[in-house]
Amino acid sequence: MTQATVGERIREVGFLRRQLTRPELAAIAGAILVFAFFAITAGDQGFLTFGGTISYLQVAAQLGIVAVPVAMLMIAGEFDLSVGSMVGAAGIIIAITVTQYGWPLFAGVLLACAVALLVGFFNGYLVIKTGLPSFIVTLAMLFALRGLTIGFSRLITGRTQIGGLSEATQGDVLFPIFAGEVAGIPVSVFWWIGLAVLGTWVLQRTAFGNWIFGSGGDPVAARNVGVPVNRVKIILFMCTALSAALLATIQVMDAGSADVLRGELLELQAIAASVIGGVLLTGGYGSVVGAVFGALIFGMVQQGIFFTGVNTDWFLVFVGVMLLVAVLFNNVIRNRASKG
Amino acid sequence: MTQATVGERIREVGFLRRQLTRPELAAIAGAILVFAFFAITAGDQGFLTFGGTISYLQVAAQLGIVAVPVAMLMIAGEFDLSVGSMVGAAGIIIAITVTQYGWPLFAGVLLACAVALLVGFFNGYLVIKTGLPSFIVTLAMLFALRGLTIGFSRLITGRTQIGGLSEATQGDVLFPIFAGEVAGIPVSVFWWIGLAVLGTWVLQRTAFGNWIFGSGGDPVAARNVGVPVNRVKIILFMCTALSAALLATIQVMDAGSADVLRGELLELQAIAASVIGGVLLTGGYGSVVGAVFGALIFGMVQQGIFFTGVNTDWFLVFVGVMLLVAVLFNNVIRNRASKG
Amino acid sequence: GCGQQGGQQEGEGEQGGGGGLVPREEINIEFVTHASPDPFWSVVQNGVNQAAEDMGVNVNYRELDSYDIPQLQRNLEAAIAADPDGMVVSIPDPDALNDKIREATENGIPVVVINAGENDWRDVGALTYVGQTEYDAGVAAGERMAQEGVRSALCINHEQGNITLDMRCEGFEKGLGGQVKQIAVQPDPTAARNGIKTALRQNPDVEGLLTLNPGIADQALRALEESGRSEDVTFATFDLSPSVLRAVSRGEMLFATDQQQWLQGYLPIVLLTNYIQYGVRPVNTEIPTGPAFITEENAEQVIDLSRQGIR
Amino acid sequence: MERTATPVIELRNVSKYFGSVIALEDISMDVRAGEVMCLLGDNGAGKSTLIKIVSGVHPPDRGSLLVEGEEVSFSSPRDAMDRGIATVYQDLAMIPLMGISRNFFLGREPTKGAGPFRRFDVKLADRITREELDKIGIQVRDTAQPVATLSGGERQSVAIARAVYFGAKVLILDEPTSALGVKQAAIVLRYIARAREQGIAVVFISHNVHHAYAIGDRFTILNHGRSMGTFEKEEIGLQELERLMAGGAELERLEAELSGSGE
Amino acid sequence: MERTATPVIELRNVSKYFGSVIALEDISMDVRAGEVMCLLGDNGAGKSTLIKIVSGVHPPDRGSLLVEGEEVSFSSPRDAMDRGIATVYQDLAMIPLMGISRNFFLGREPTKGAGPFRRFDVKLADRITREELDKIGIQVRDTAQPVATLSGGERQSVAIARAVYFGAKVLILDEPTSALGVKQAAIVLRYIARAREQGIAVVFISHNVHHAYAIGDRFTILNHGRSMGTFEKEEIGLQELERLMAGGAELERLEAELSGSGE
Ligand SMILES: Nc1ncnc2c1ncn2[C@@H]1O[C@H](COP(=O)(O)OP(=O)(O)OP(=O)(O)O)[C@@H](O)[C@H]1O
Ligand SMILES: Nc1ncnc2c1ncn2[C@@H]1O[C@H](COP(=O)(O)OP(=O)(O)OP(=O)(O)O)[C@@H](O)[C@H]1O
Ligand SMILES: [Mg+2]
Ligand SMILES: [Mg+2]
Repeated sequence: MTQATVGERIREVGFLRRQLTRPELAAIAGAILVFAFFAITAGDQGFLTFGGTISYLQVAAQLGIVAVPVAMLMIAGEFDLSVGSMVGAAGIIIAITVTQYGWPLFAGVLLACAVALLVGFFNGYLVIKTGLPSFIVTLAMLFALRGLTIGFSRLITGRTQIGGLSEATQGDVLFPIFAGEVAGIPVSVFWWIGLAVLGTWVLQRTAFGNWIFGSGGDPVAARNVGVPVNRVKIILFMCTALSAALLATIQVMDAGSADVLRGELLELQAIAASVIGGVLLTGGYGSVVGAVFGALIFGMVQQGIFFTGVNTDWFLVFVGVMLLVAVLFNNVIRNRASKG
Repeated sequence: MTQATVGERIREVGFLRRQLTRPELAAIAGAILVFAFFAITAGDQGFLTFGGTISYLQVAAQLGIVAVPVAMLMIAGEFDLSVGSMVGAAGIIIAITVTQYGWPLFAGVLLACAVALLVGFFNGYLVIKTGLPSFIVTLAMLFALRGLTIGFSRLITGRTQIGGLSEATQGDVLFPIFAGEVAGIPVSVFWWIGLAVLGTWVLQRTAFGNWIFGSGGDPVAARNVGVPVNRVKIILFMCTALSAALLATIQVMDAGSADVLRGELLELQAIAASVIGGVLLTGGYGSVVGAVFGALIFGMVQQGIFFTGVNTDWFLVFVGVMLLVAVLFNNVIRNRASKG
Repeated sequence: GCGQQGGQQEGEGEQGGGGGLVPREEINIEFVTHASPDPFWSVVQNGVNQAAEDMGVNVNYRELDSYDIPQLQRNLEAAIAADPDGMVVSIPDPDALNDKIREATENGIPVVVINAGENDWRDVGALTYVGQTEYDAGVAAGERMAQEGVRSALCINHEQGNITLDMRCEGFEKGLGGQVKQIAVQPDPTAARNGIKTALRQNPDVEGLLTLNPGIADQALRALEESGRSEDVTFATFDLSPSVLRAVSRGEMLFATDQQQWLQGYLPIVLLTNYIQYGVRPVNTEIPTGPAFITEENAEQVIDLSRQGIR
Repeated sequence: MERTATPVIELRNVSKYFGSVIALEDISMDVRAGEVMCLLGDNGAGKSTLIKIVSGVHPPDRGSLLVEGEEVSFSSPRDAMDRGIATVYQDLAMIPLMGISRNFFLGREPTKGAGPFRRFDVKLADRITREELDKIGIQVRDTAQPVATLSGGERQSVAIARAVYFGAKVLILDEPTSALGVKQAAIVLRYIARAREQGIAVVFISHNVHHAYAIGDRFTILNHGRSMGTFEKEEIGLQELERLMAGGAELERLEAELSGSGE
Repeated sequence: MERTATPVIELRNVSKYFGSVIALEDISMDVRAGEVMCLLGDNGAGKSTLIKIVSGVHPPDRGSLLVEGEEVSFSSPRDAMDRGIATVYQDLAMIPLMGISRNFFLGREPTKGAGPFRRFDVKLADRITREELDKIGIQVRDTAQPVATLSGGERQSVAIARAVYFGAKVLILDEPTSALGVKQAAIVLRYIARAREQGIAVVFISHNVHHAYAIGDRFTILNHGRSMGTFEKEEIGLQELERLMAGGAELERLEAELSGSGE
């Protein structure tokens, strides 16, 4: 009545089919579809070249760096709409401290990170203490942070775009870490992969990861069995803000300039990448790998159109349709796999 | 053991306190706070005048017209991110048919409505059939619709902004219905109030309203007791799209022009207004009245800064902080009321 | 120093173009700027399309959804990776973009800079520069308004943070030589109109009003009317549209600046085509397309062109 | 007590799989009007899955479902309800954040007025809800109270009262008494008896042998997704039934250990 | 069977209100080590609310809670768990979309490795989960199966196994046997008996008088949020207990109606 009985009730299901029911693998299928599409339609126009690959990888990487913690926060049941504004704010902080006050680069970066951690903590604290939906708290933060960035930037420099950082950054020891290249591949790609691996490890292999799933799946139940739900959420809010500061650092070093609009709509893209990758909007389910491939799909679609030579007027139609097709394809794969 | 026993277990709770636990009344409290703030800081600068009142009411009305069905859709557990793009698309449809093809205005409006209903149906059908999250389906629609608008507008007119409708519209019989004034109050305000009353009636007093709550609260359970969840959702998607077409009509007539970028970010504002008004992002709970006051808060905050004379560089800070304060105040009221 | 650079360019040009053997239908030009789908850039794009047709070359016109420099960097990279025969670019942020553009010129891709980048086009090794900087256009607008005796004005910014709009306001202030207050409004027409109305009430002393987009100009016109300030406020706008031109011709507006941005789209394609085919180009000079003003006198004539998206 | 020849509900060789799990394999069963069919079986035996097939939640993967002799394939629970099948699901099918009376009438709202003014008759709904719950021994303070704030037993009572109120031809109850107090459980059993008298076919799932034996006319026993046969009440004794349900002698040993344990 | 003087848990004049609802009014109760305290009462009597106060979910609105003679105020369930109080909630406190073993260990994950490499020992968790569920008579096919896809009884078994595994000093069980089959229910009762032998204090809620009488040492009866007193097993007979639970004579009438009904 033990093992035999269990065996009795299990049907044979193929290995491949079993693998494909995992959420991230469906997102991978979508990414492959998009890649195949561009390889066929635009393969001879540079999409497959090294430069072409880098161009979409870099877009995907910059989105992915933020999408990884955003996905984890969403799995924990909360949104952070303020990441985009945080990118703008952190960039301006670095640019102003370095160009206007002559701080060394590392000090500017540290200050940006500190501010980010504070903002993240504040977001989380407010959500926890007031019980308000994080959507609205971080939406208010989105406005406030962007507004502070514009206000201070104009107050101090009289402008909304600050250049002239190239001299300060390019010789700096930090430069190769944030904006350098390894074998022609921008380091942001490595940051992306690194964060993805770290995020996956935390989510799948640590107690904290288990708490993340619990906090999002049913916060009351999780609290009842002793998960420090509040702590989990606040830490994740701090992570998303910190990832925004990281992205800002990369962008500032890469561009040698900052402007107050950097990161606009990034929050939506990060959420979209996560959802494409199978993260549930209601929390409690999803994977970092899924979000990573969601970002990759986004990057390929956005840059891929370049190589197809389609009229730019129809660019957004293309993005919309490709997005839908990729996600539908995920879905077909997933359903096929989980069905009889 | 009947009524007596029930009475035994009930404590006295004041009337006011009981009323305040209702979600919409907390949103009203937030609106009153915001109003009071401006009345005090900018009351002598025209905020309290008739013209000042109209200036924010009109902005609130235009947001509110979309926020009402969006709130209902959210209560039914779905998002519609494509309303903003729909506003742009409907506006361009009206403008092109009228200025380029010389259609009568009513025909252009009808076509815009028909397209909106189709888009709404398509959104709903896709969400239902594929089981994909509406967030991602309507995000794809957001891109695709905006892209089609840009593409067709440029293809047909070579421009992205189409003006010169004033002549065509101002004499039309439709003009007073969509862009006229009654006793100095723009009709959009009446549309807003009318839709709010209709929405509240449907939600609170009809079987369909009960189905909306059920579909959002637990679609599986609702389906199990016989609610036609799919039909409810598709109808609501069609309503949100139709409200976008209505708003577009009002804007085109009022502004005398259409622009492919009209309605950008409207979807976020509509969702935010609903959440401010107490609608749950996860569905199943909320009220139309709440969303209406959410829109009012948004309108007052957005237009109020002009009366205070604060440097508009700080515009967004102001929006963020006021939003947060209003929502926090809601929350304090709600908690006070429901506690001990 | 300039002459020397020009010389280098010629050397490279010989390898890249020259010969006159490249058939026009095989020429691919990437047009990568900070354009967005707004009325100004629409005209540029129409110029591009016309030139592509006239020249018989292929042009990929690329724009941004919103002002997003990192995205523009990526677009440049993608364009370079597509290995085009020529590129048209703008340089709204030299720190971020110069390196990438230089990479293109160093790879032998001929480049023309338009709209923004007046001070950088030589530095990145471009063939020439076509256009007028937003700042200079603003200065011209300010000077024009100062002639009317305007001492203080409002500058209505409908997209806060977009540097090109900032430049217009900044230049305007410089040119006016008086007080200019920037007012940020939402791009939504009703919100913009009501915001402008309130701002006019808050600033009863202003004598001038400048908008940066014809759509907002329509609303500002109504705001002026509805608050009864049409008479005492001098009003002008950037860029054209039929309804703006009509207002100008009726004298409701002082002027509309016309950067003749059609040329910013048209000329670079012509220049590049000729350079690619025959190796010929203007030497060491830039081609200004502005400032030009449309006033009561000439407004009627351009309404039709504006409707077609040429002015 | 009338018994007709054609069963109201009949299942023929029904199988149901969830991915690799065999939930049901080759089950045949029928229920006639005016009889109580008890579905018995261990945890995870497949009882809930079986009744979800009958009430239109899951389509069977194999086999056929007949209602009044006619083969049907329900595409939604609505179809089953339209054929007079009312169900109390084990997980209750209620909307936590909705009020009691709104939940009670969800999907079958009483209306008043006509044409575009047809509206949900909230007063009537409130009154009926209060009455029906009163009958089952639950006093509600406020029919607008969210179901989430009810106690486990109160929630179950609402679900049962609803099914009984709407049950036309077939009443399906999945462990209806599990969270109920002694008094409420007795009332529910009496409900079932009354339904049978009215010629309604009842499918009743319980782990309580006493409840089942008291009210059941026939017993179908499931074990690991397979049927162990259907027994008439006359064929089988309480002891025998208990042994079949628990699946063996192990139980007796256990019971002996717990001195004086009833049941 | 040891009994100490100071109760492990003591409630003094505890009241709890939800808005206008009086859930509990002036309740006093204590539980000692090595005894099973049964909480009995009608649906909605306030049993679940009472144990939620003990396990730190709700703070009491009035009155005090003592653990081992020391007054405490739990700010979260974590505090209660840290004092060795393990609870099976009536609504189970499980995350539907999470796998079985992740749910089992949620909040108390076993780890391996040290420092930054400390990680959730998934293998160990899987093995223990499988073993513990095996003991309670549930075979799981895949410990990563989402809890939402388990049958009602399987889910309850997971919750019980978890509490028993982690229960250090006090074990609180809110209707643990309601969804269980005969065999599994018997196993759970045996668990409780074993816990008592080990000197653990047990609070046990049930509507099944037989289960309660079989295992309980003392009985506290709640009625409409008020205590009707605590009785030692010796003081009270099964019949008497049943009458107290059901709250009157109505029940007897009902039972008579249902001929031959057990329980
Ligand atoms: N959606 C699903 N996906 C995978 N397995 C499922 C699903 N639903 C049910 N099962 C499995 O099918 C089996 C039968 O479940 P079912 O709910 O029918 O049992 P039951 O007889 O009602 O048990 P109980 O008496 O405990 O309620 C269980 O082992 C369960 O784990
Ligand atoms: N959050 C809440 N808000 C309002 N009322 C509540 C809340 N929680 C419980 N109640 C009410 O308090 C009373 C006691 O509920 P409780 O869950 O403690 O009952 P119980 O004794 O466990 O009943 P059962 O045996 O049915 O599980 C019930 O009438 C219930 O409706
Ligand atoms: Mg079951
Ligand atoms: Mg209970």
